[in-house]
Amino acid sequence: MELTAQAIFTGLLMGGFYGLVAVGLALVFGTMKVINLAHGELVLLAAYIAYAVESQTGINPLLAMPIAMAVVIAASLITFYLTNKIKKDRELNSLILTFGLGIVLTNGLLMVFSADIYSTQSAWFMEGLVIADSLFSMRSEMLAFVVGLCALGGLYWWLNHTWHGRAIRSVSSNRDAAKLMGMNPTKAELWSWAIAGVLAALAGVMLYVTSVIHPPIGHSLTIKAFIITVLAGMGSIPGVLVGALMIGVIEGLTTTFFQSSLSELASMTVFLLVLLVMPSGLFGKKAGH
Amino acid sequence: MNIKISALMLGVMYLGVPFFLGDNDYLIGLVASALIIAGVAVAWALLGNLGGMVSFGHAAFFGVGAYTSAVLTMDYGVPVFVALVVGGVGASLSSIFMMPALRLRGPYFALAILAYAEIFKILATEATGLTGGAGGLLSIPSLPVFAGVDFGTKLGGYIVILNIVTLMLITYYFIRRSSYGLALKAMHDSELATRIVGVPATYLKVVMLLVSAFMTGAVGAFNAHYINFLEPDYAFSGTWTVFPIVAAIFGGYRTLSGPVLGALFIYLVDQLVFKNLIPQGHQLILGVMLAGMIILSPSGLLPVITNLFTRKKADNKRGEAQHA
Amino acid sequence: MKFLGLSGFIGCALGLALGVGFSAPAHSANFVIGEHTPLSGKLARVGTGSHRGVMTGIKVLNDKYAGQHTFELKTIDDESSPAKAVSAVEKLASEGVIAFSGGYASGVIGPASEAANKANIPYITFGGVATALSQRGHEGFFRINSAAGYGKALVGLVDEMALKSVSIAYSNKEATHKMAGYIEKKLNEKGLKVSTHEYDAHVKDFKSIVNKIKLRDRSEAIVMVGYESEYVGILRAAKLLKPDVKAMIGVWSLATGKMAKEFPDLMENVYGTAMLPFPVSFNSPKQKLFYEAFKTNFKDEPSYLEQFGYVQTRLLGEAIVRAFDKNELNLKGIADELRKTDEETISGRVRFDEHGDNPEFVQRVGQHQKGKIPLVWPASSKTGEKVFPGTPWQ
Amino acid sequence: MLKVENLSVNFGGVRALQDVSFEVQTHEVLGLVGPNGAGKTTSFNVLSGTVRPTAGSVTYEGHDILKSSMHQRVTFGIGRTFQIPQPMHELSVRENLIVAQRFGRPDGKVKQERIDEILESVNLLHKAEADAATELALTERKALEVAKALATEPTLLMLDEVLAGLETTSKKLFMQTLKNIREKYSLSMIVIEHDIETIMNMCDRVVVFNFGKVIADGDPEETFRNPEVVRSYTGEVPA
Repeated sequence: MELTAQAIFTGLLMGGFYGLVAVGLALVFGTMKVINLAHGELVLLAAYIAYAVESQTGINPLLAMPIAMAVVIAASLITFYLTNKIKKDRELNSLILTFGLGIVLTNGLLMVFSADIYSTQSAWFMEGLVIADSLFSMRSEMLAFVVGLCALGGLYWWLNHTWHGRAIRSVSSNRDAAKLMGMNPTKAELWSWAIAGVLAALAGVMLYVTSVIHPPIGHSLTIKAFIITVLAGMGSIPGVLVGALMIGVIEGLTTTFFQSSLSELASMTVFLLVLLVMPSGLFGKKAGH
Repeated sequence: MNIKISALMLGVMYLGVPFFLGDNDYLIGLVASALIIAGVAVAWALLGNLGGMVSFGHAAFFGVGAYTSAVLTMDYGVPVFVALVVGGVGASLSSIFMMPALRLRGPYFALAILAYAEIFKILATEATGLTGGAGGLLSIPSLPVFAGVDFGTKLGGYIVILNIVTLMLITYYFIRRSSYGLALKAMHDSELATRIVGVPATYLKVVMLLVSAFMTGAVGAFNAHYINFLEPDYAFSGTWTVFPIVAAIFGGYRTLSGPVLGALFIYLVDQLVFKNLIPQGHQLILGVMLAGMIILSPSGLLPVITNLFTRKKADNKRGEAQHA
Repeated sequence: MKFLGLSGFIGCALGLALGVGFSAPAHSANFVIGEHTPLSGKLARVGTGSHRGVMTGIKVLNDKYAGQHTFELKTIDDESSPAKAVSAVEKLASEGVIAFSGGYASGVIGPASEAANKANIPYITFGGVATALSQRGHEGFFRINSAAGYGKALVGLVDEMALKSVSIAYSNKEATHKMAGYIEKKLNEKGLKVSTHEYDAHVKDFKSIVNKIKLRDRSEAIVMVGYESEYVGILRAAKLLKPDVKAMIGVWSLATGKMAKEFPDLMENVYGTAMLPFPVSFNSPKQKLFYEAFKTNFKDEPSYLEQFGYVQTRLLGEAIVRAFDKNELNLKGIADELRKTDEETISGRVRFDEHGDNPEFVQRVGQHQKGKIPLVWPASSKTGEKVFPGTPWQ
Repeated sequence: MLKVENLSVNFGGVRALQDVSFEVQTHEVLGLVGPNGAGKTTSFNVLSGTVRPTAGSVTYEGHDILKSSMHQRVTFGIGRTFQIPQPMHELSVRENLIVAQRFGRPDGKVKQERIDEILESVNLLHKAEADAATELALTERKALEVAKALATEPTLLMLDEVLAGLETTSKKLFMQTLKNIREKYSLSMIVIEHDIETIMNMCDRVVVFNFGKVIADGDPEETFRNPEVVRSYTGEVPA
């Protein structure tokens, strides 16, 4: 019982973080039908910036957020600019383009920061939080979860209640119609990439304070992010949240009742099942076919 | 034009390479490694070009072929050359599990196959009894002496993989020329039009997936006996998906010889030039090249080259036509 | 053209005259040693460490034989890929290297040393612990460590602690998987209750594993077989959940100065294999030699990777010089001389059996204690007493 | 030879067909008429297999074809054209017919003479090597649409507004071509047309659709005198 409770708790916390990682990818996928395979690397880039700031100045890595955001937004917009240059078959060619950019980022980080592992020096983040004497987490994990929920909630509100947000939503549901209504789809897409940059920066700094970073993890973050995006269905924000929490809990339970090394298998299988049985995802309208 | 380039390329590979590089194990080894990539690239391009399916998980077939062949030779004493073929068959069988994904389109198919590849890798890691698990298999038998020729040498291995790739190209060529090939070509942009005249579209896609998986599996099996080592992380490594895609895109995946030329170019330039320029992290240049290619010439290197050669001819022809 | 020919002639003549005139002592040569190592890819971290050790070995050899012989190192990044390692070996062979020092991971070393064997070039390494590697009948294959050496150290330590139950958390990589299997078997034989928990490299959260150990296994110690980032994850989770264990024990990459510096709050009382204490009181001349040579090139503290890379390279260099003096600078000559090695190195005693394995290899165990890592096992090498029971949170 | 019984189709709440029944006899030419959106093309889609009906049955020469896949129906002998021509992209005109022969005929044999003959009969022989998707004029594309269907050697040919959009002279020529083809290959046909003159000229019988229902079925001349049919054509909503 205690084990199960902790597994679910851990899974939910993890899921909140996964949601934060995935939502940027989902947003861009929703507006532009582009799966940014360099998204995980953008997250990792932000994490390394947090490391660089902390190790050079000794200040709290959370304060590195403005710099991380500036750099990652810039990187995200460059990716957008390049993706826009693709003339034909953008859905597929953009996969390859962004994959190439991912390779560039991973190797760039390797050259600058070496293959060493880094994590925050600030012990505050690692202090324990115990709920009801039986649910354990680190402060940083709870922080990442809360940041994840706020970011998802904020984005949901923004998409539904602001002019820019609505523009993005209408472009994603029907690009041509949005154009006829006097919206500039390119501008809406630019906004979605910039927001994706902000979200990646948030996720990256959270990654740095909760766990250990080294160059190859960018790729596995991307994979996790798109699994959740597809589970969610066409850029649905509530879908991302549910999908992420689901993946997190499935991983936690698999680790507890079977083996940690099977958790990837479990989440991949769920992903495939959803894709094959409900190709439009948990919350999507139409996709796949 | 395309077929001429392929013939010229194979001529050079069969005669020129052994003649000039035959006694240099290093260079022959590099070319053989490039051909392994090329083999997977051709199989991938066949599925992409003829079947209209872009896969992100060919590593799955590569790994299944490799393990099938390695286990058969090590535990059951099957001769290596037979095991290569059975490795291909094994990969084809494994592709049956992926058939449900054929209903998906574009990126969804690509990512579903990627998930399959991950699942296969984990299964290979967990099936310790069969695959040796994460510990891997060492001392997998080399290619044997056959008809008095030792195929276990660098040059011997090179000849074998070259034959495999050539057979694949010939198969590809004949499929493409056949009525199946015509129908597959048409299915790309006009699937309804083909189905309405009686083309069993799904069945053709299934066949292409089986063929592509078979080819990839055979190449994976070859690699196992060439490197003599397997572990799940290596056999199902994303490299076996990524490098061939890069190569095929780079060379031009809609052409016959593009994937092979792309693989040779990318691998050799990367190993011989970039590696010397940037000893650590030279893949960065590869990433730049890949991104650049997609933006500047999405149909690949080969069309650029053929354009250079044919533009003059075409200009002349056009001139004549106008006069006539 | 004419000029070249003439100078060549003079050179030859001079050389001949010198050779005849002064005979043996002026006998000098430039020895080229090859190295393939992962500087990028998933093994980049360990490959870089090993590479630094090899470089230090070359430097020490050059200092020792200054004015007499020179040693040159040619390194190629094998990108953690077997095919590229084979290419690297073949390329270096064609460039005339006389021996190889390096390589990491059994799966890469296997094919690479196979290629070296085909080219008749000896190959020395510490990076692969698979038993099969030394059973292939290669005359020129040597390795200064062995899986058994690590395993023995851990089993010995656990034995000394007189524990009844142990949980092993291990990564499903080739070397870690085998090592965990070995430890599990040995501890079972000693009658301990052993539970195992396999995880893969993607895992980000270790709380669920540690919680299982805490609530279900209720073991007295946790043995970790993995790599740095995973140790940090497990230790953080353990510090949070505070399972009732008496010791946290890791294998390689844990009892290092780097870990002590980067994660001081996590490492306290944690055990790991180590050859030397930290900070190394490099007292003996041999240790001083290494440490100073290392420090001139790298502003860092050496870990076991650097030490092993150094030791294997230096032993190889000595064997090369001896073979050269006997005019036997070939596979057989170098291999014969390596087989005669029997030396107390900074990584312990090294000698080679007929397979090229080092039967003397036993790891020692260190324990993080307030930023320092004294050796606490075996009794013969102790530089401090272990804090037991002791964990980072107790 | 074809029997459609009580067919209904729903598209997300919209009833595209309601309880539709009609038959086609051997060698008969049946015209489907009615305003846009009345259910004519939907009927074609159900017959050729691109749309699955909600209820009803369709038998063709004894086969219950609703259970068959699209390509099986073609081999049973049902061929169709689309209102918007659907050439197979990246193939020449001749290759379009090769594919149709190869996969549309039950025995899968490709006969070049037969292909030439078909191309000849629709006046496309001179364009045999042209690219089907890019190098044909509208009339030629319509002709290819018919030729493709013919190449599958059908017994029932369904033509969806093949004459629409053509100017009067080519329309007349093309109509004649269709009549010749029908004689030559002794086909049954279902024709969707708006132009009453064409219907009168070609069809043995008509079925009139309105709002997804069949409102009349019979001899063309008689049917067009039926007041309900006239109302539906003048656009008045039936009471």
